[in-house]
Amino acid sequence: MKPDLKVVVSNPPVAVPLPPLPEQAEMPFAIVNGEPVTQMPRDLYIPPQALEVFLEAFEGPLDLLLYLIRRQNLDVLDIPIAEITRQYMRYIELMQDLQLELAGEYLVMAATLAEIKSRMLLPRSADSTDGEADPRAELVRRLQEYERFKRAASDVDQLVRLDRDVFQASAEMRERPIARVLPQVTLREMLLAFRDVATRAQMFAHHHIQREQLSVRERMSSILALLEPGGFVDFVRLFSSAEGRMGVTVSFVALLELLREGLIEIVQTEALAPLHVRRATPAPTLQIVPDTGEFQSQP
Amino acid sequence: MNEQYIKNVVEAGLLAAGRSLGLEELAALFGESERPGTAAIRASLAALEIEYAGRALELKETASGVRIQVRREFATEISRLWPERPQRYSRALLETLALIAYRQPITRAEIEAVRGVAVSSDIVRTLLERGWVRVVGHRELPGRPELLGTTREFLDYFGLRTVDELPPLAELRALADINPQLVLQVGAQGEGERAALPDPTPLADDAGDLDDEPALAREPSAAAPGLVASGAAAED
Amino acid sequence: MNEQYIKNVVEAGLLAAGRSLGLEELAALFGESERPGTAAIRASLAALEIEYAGRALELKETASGVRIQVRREFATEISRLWPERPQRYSRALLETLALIAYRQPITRAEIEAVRGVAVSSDIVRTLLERGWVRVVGHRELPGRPELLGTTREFLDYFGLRTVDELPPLAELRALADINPQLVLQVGAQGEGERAALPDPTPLADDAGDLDDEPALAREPSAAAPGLVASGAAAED
Repeated sequence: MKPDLKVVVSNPPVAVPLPPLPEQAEMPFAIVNGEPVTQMPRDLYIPPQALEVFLEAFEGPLDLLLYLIRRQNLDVLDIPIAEITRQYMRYIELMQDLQLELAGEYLVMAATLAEIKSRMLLPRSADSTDGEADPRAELVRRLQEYERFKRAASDVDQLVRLDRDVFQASAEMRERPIARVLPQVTLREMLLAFRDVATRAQMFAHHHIQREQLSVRERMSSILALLEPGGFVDFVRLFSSAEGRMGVTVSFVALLELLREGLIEIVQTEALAPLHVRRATPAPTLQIVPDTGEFQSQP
Repeated sequence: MNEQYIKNVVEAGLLAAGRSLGLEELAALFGESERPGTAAIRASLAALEIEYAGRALELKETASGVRIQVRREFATEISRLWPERPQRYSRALLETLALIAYRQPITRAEIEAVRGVAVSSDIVRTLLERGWVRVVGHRELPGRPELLGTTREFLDYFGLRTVDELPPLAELRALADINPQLVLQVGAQGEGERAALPDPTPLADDAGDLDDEPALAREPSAAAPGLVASGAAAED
Repeated sequence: MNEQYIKNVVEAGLLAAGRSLGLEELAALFGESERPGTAAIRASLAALEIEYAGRALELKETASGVRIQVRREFATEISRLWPERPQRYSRALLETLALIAYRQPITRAEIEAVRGVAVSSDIVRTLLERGWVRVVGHRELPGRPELLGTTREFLDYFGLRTVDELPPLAELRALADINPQLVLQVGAQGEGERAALPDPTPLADDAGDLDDEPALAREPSAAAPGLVASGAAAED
């Protein structure tokens, strides 16, 4: 069935046109006398001074095979095995003549090529049902696989690279202080702390603190904070209808509690006049001398 | 040689170097045939300086040349890039904070009475600085001790809408050190829910007043300036 | 919080850090109470990008965040700052790196199977030292060979956000695709040939690694100046 292969080879339109692979030709192989050799020799003649570097530049048997195939504008899928094998062996011999350190893989490939060649010569039965493959299939797969990563390597090399193509911009910051990181606290940590202190103080026994009181106590703080020293706030302004019945109740209870604790005074100048709320003042006989702490604490 | 190009290269060179460059080094950035003179480079530096006005950058001339640096006014922000190791708050501070939350408004002496030990002024100052606690008034006792209460920031930090979402004391007793998950569910329902659901569903026993609660928490602080002003107006 | 201030801090932070910063790191430059949201920070980055138009600077988003960098068009000028030429990498190293990047996680033996030659340990060591590659695990085979993968530094260095942004791999073609005559003429035998091909449908077994990469043939790449010396300077 060998003639089948010839049909394809001699019928160029059948072959999928090769995508141009400029980097293949421009892939530099060597530096000779300081000049990059970006062109592989068109035939087997290699300038003697370049020979060694040239041969060393191959990344292995697959790379060498690809070079031989591309140089002749052949498709990987359609390798003339006999010819390629012949050329491959000549390069191997050249390498051996130059006593280059020849990786064992080159010789393994030589054997593989020889085996494929011999299998191509064997007639294949037309009614074969055991799925006999093209003997080149595995080699073709490996060549393609290698070639795509060879290209990928070239692509990666052309990616815009830091320190070569682009440069990190940076500016100095002299005298930089150490940042204080505020400690983080979880609610749970705080609650555990509170449980402990409550246990110590035997607050559980007295049930001084109940859920319902908390919003009242918070409201007490809010109301107190609103009252400026000596200033009055309209009683009704401490209630917001938007807060609903519960909100009004909370404010009211908070006011009563503040009154009970002697923290506020509710003032009415005459009957039926509006109520005003102000901070409790000490006994009238005492002159208030504001301490420094008070000034600091005013919002 | 256009000015824009010279300025761009000078700026890029200074930022890529990340250090001071002398005028000669700046000139050396350009190809030999297009190398600008000292005057042109100085002009580009002056132009950059104008561009940097109102920004965080500035040009600084040093002995070895010129550099681009971050203005000192931004030192605090920039220093956060290199934070010190975070500290932890002491147990005493957490207890104090919790007592203020549960028993506000409360004086330092009252906190000490419950805790059984003195509360250092450092702790109170730390809590004030952190913005979790504020002085809401004074108790009319000798020395007029400050009354402390929690703030809106306190609620925000702990993910609470109101202090009502803190578990009541009775539930606190059940707080187990061993099972944080359980504790979060049982104890800090507000927080747990918030983490799980964008819009917390009210628990059954809170359903009645829950509608009002967000307003409760928000209203006082939002309305505060108005209230204060009206208080002053009512003075007469 | 005004926009100008946010933008200034973001720019100053990026320049003072001298590396990529994530959105969270940028947010952390601001004090707790004035921390802008992600949208505000993104807006400031967009504003900076506009400011950098026509200048030598640009913003670049990579795996670990955003950085300010000098544009490629100014590489010639900037590289004059450093007398030594940027490092070039041998084809062997680049092929190995490409295999690790596209086929990760991958063992050395698997790399060798594709390249057809042994991978020198120098190359792997260089990649590890460079921080581009790391051992991500072991294959459960005799000897438990190391599985190699790329790192975030690799992505940062090559200006990528994820490995998905690597240029697509060339597609594999099946023998049968180019040899229809052979199939036709051989007749029944063609079936067997097709079935025996390791990769009957092109790309089928690669679909997994390629993800959504278009299976288009890449545009031919331009000559790589960086490669010029690689033959002689081969590192292995």
